Amino acid sequence: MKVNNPYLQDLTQGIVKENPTFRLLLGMCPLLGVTAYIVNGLGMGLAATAVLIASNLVISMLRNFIPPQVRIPCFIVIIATFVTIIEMVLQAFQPVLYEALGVFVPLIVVNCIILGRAEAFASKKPVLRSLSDGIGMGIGFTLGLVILATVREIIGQGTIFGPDPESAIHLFGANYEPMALFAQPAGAFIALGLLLGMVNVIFKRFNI
Amino acid sequence: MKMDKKMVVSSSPHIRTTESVQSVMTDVLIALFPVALMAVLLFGYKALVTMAISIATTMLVEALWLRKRDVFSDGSAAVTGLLFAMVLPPAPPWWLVVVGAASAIIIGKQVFGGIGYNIFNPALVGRAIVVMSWGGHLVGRIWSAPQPFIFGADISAVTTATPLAGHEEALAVSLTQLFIGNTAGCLGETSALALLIGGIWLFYKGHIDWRIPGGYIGTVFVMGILFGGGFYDNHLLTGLFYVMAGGVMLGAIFMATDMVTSPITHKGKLIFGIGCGLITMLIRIWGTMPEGVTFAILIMNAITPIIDRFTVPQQFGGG
Amino acid sequence: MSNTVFKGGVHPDYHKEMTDSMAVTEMKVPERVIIPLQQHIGAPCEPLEAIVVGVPVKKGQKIGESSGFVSAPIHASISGIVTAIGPYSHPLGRPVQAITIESDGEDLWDDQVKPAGELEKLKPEEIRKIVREAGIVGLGGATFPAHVKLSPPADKKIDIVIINGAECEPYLTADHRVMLEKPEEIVFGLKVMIKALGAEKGVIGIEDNKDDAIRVMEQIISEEENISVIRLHTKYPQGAEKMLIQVATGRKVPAGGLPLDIGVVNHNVGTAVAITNALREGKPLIERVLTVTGAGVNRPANLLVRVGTLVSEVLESCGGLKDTTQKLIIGGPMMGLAQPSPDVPVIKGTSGILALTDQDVYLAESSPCIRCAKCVDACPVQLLPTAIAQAAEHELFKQAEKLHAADCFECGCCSYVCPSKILLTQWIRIAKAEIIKAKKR
Amino acid sequence: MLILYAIATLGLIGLLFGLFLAIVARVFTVETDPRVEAVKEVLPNVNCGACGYAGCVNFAEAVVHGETASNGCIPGGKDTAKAVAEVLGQEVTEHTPLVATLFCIGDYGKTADRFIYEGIEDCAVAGDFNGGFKACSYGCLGLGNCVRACPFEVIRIGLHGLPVIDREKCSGCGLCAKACPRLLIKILPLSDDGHLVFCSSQDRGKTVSKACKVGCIACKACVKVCPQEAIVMEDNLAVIDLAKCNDCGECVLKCPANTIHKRSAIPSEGAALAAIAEEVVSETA
Amino acid sequence: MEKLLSIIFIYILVDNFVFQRFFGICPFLGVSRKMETAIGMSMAVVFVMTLATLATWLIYTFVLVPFNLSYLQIVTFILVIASLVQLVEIILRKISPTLYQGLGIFLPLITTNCAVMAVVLLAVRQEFSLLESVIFALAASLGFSMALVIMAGIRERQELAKIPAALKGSAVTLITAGILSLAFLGFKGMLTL
Repeated sequence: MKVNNPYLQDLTQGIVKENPTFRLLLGMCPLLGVTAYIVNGLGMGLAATAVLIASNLVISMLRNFIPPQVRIPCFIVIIATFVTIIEMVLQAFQPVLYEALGVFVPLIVVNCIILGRAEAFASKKPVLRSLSDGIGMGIGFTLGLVILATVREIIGQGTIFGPDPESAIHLFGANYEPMALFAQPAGAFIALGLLLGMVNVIFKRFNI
Repeated sequence: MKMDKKMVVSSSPHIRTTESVQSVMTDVLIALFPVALMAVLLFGYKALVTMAISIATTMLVEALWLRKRDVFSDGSAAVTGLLFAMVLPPAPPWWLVVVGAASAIIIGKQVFGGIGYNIFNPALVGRAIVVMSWGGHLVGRIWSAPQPFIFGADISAVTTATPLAGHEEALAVSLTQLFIGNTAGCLGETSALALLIGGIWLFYKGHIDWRIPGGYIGTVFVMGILFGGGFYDNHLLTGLFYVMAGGVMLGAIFMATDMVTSPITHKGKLIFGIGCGLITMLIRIWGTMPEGVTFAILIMNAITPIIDRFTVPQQFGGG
Repeated sequence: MSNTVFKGGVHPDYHKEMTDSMAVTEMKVPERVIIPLQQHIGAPCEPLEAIVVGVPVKKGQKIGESSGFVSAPIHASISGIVTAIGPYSHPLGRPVQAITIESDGEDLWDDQVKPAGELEKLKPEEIRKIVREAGIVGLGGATFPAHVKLSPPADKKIDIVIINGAECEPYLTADHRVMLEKPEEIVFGLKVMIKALGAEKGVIGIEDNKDDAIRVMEQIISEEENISVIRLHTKYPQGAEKMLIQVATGRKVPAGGLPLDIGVVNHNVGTAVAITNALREGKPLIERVLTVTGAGVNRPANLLVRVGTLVSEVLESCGGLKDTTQKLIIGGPMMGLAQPSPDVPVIKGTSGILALTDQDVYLAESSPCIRCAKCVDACPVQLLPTAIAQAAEHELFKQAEKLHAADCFECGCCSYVCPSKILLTQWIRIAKAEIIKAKKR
Repeated sequence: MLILYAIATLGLIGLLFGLFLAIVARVFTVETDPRVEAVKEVLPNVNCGACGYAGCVNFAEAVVHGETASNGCIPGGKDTAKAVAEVLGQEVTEHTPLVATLFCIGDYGKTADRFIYEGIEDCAVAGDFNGGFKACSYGCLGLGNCVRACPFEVIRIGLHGLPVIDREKCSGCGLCAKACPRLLIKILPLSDDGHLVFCSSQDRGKTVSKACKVGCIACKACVKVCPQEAIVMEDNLAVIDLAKCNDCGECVLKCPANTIHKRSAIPSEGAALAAIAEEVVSETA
Repeated sequence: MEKLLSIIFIYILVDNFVFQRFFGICPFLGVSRKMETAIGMSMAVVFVMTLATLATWLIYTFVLVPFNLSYLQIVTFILVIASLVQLVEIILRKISPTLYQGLGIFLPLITTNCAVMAVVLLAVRQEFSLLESVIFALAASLGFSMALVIMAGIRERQELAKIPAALKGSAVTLITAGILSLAFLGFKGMLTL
């Protein structure tokens, strides 16, 4: 199947073919750090997506004004500004999530995906394409976070939509003894490693 | 002279030992036999069930992963299975044994390319995974006490806590008990006697080198004397206690000496043994965990490539 | 007197009982010999000008020579007529120029062959010349020209001469029989070497599984002041130059160096006998003792064989090969060379002909290294064979060089002990070849 | 007031760093050509080295600096050449597709082995060992150095012990030809489906006929019969000049050893390939 | 003094930045392939992390806090780090070309190394004093280096292994890191601040 629409292409590229999590292996730190629960993973993904879209837009708009020699510091300042905004928003409206994500919220600023897209895409392409690239990459990253978080939460906690007791759904009843390993850092590494292997097998199978 | 038959031509040497990977693994299994026997004598038939589940799982998982019919194949899976059972309590839930044994083979071994390529001791990877997942089943005071049906007279003297859990527990166990093994602990770790017999067999067959167990046990002994808290009047006995209680003997003789995951150089083996001893005692004395053998050996496994890299021996007449 | 042992080494099944009680018998003179022009380390020989197809030659007549210093002349081993000069298959693998002589049935000595005179009256240079002219090379298998080892550079003082009677290779008993049957010649040869080198003492090293040979030698030297016999621990590769020297003298040959760097020269017992024959009777090296053995041989034996005899004929004189023979080896089982066919001539360095049957021949897939480090324990040079082999397999020859691959002398201990049946020695050989290639560039 | 502070502080810090970095950037910039990156993007990026450069980046640099032609990337073929030329604004130069051809058909049934080789499976190593286990000292040993050298995985050892090259997918990069210690693989234009002498033995006819059933015995029958005079003898080997060959097939009929074939008719090539390749796949899977 | 020693011990072994906190995973995966590069990167990280913490602590304490501008920390810190890396690069090139050869190629990678950003943020958030902050940065970077070097050793060995194709590269590296993380859990809770 060949997609001729460049916007659609940019969009799907980030989700499947150049998925930042499973293909480009970018943004690993928050991916491992916040995926003990699906809710946290989703929150992180959306926050990063917001920054990604905003920074892609602004950088694409300013691409002809930024002198190439100092482009990286400029990108960083732009990204940092949006990250600060997101941090303030989260702190104000989602204090629980903000606490759960901890230092990984400010660390969005050094997320390689965002700077990478700014450098490789937004600084070269027109605004609308940068927008669809940002959305695609953002969805791809969020997808990665959610998939890993789902695996980890189901096996490691036996729930989905925890840790808030009100929203948490216990999948296997009260007698289930969760494999706590997956709630821990070590489990995050192992789960992601195995997941990557599986994705590689699937991608190879379907020749992507 | 006319020759019709085609000769085999190869590079020298033209003769080989009869030893093979399979025979080495069989020797390890033989060495583990006294340990397993002691476990059954001490903990009853449940120990046998645990071992059987573990071995069956490892062999089956390996055969499935490699798509092989020959379940025993080179025997390394059976060794991993038995060793994994040795580091479990006498009667853990069956699903815990299955998950742990399967993890040992998959995450501990096959992911790295199978036999010869694993970085970490598979049995200990399995143990670390179950300890971190279901710690409640593995540490603490809920272990079933040994039910020795040959050492019947000693039942009353046995506590249900592992001797390393604290000073009071330690003092409740005599060194003779630790030597014979009628105390609480993992299946394979309680009987120093059985472990020694297995170790001597492996040493006699040339499969282990004195440096790793020697370095390990020696370091634990010395550290025990120096920092062990001296709960015996004789400090040498305190050192001995640290050697015989818990998993040091099992670790030093069967786990740390795992060929694939330990250094190949002589100097490296000694460093490896001493490193294991240091980390074990660091965790035992200053850590929050009662036992550190698993972690110590895993950490040293990780450093093995570095050790090998920096301990290349001086060649004959070199330097 | 038992000495310290060297580090490493292995204890294979020795199988020496097959031939060690059999006295050396002389094989009948062959109808035809094919004498390769290279039977030694160093420059190959050229046929002499007079040697062309059709000319008659006598036994002991020089037929090939090279102007190079590290070389040894070649002599006719039977009397007869030269019938061909051209390439012929050679035990070392590649065809080599060879002179074919058809026997005239008379087996007459060349008139050049005559005694050299009293040892007391000969000067070291004269001894060296005699040894060179007799075409004597190391008979232990390395075939290094003997006169070169008797000509140390002026700045190197040699004080000890070692006679190597270890014969650590399994199966082989040729040296053992020579020691039993020609002890006096060995000691005389040793004295010649001591004189040629101006050395102080001689040592004869024999492995302790050859007790009778030790007793015979000890008796012979009981009158000699500066010659002693050393009882060596039986372990392969005890007969390797560096190991033997370390055990016999306590000195270590430096890596990449030669024994003469530490004042030692080392010769095989067969070489000593050849030197004695050259001095006393003027005989050049045209025959040698070799062991024909192995489960594939119908009548194992120790034979005195003319250089240039075809291996197939030697085997025939031993009753031929059994049908179960799978592998034919020139030399011992640890360092010998497997032959595709018995259609190769015996050369000066041929210490044995070994026929292994399908029961001894190991045909198995190698499995991944389990890092048991048995090769590390077995390596007499203290290398890490498995690490070098792995580097070679992945073409990391720089790394192999850092692991001192070049110091390996290919004794085969590592391959012997490997439970995974990895071809360690062959990989290391590849690494060595690549390292030398890289150096030349 | 607070906002003022914020703007002032950040502005000041930004200004300071900005100024500083601007100066630094001007002093220390290394000029890079964006076209190099663009060229690299359209290359296959397998870093096979068939172009003669260490990797795709190096090739891209060379193309941009005009050191090599835009069609230098052999594996990329026509499409890549076109894309590279587009990036550089050059005209597309025509590129003939190349394919690797093995000049030996002496497989298991046709060439005897002198002995059973037991050792490292590498053609160079085995070939050095007593002159190689094959009766013919020029023939293919089939231990797969070419297979391992191929970055595109289009060579496999067939069931009869000789490598099978997938003509459709072969890019003609030539790495297999370099890897073959006996120099049995030649890179030829794909389009010429002429006749070739599938033998590389330079031994005399007597030796060849002893060693191999399908070796060129240098009988010159083909030289005599060829109406185009396209066949000459070189080093005991018949060589067909593809430029002169008109595919009449006379030589195939005359050749007593069955050494000459139409390229598409022999197992390691052409039509039969698909079947064999499948066989191999099912065998190894 | 005791606190300083605790910080060192904790952030190297107990609360290792890579194994337990997930900071700097990208460079950890990226430059752990070869021992030489791992050591080069380690040295660069130790150098930059310590220096960056020193600089940001000073700016934070003496500029941002007095003016009530702590919400500007992200922007300021990232700017400081980026500039610092550039500065180090230039100075190094001038002063010690040999060291630059060794470290130079790793310096740009550090700007986006979240371990650096994390260390400066955490130093401020945990309200460390200047000395404590610097020691903290040193310990954290040494912990990062240790992880990197151990991993490089393992990966050099894995280069020679027959790892299943799908797991080659990052997947097996992550699993290895997971087991390492497990192993270092042995030190858990050994010291607290």
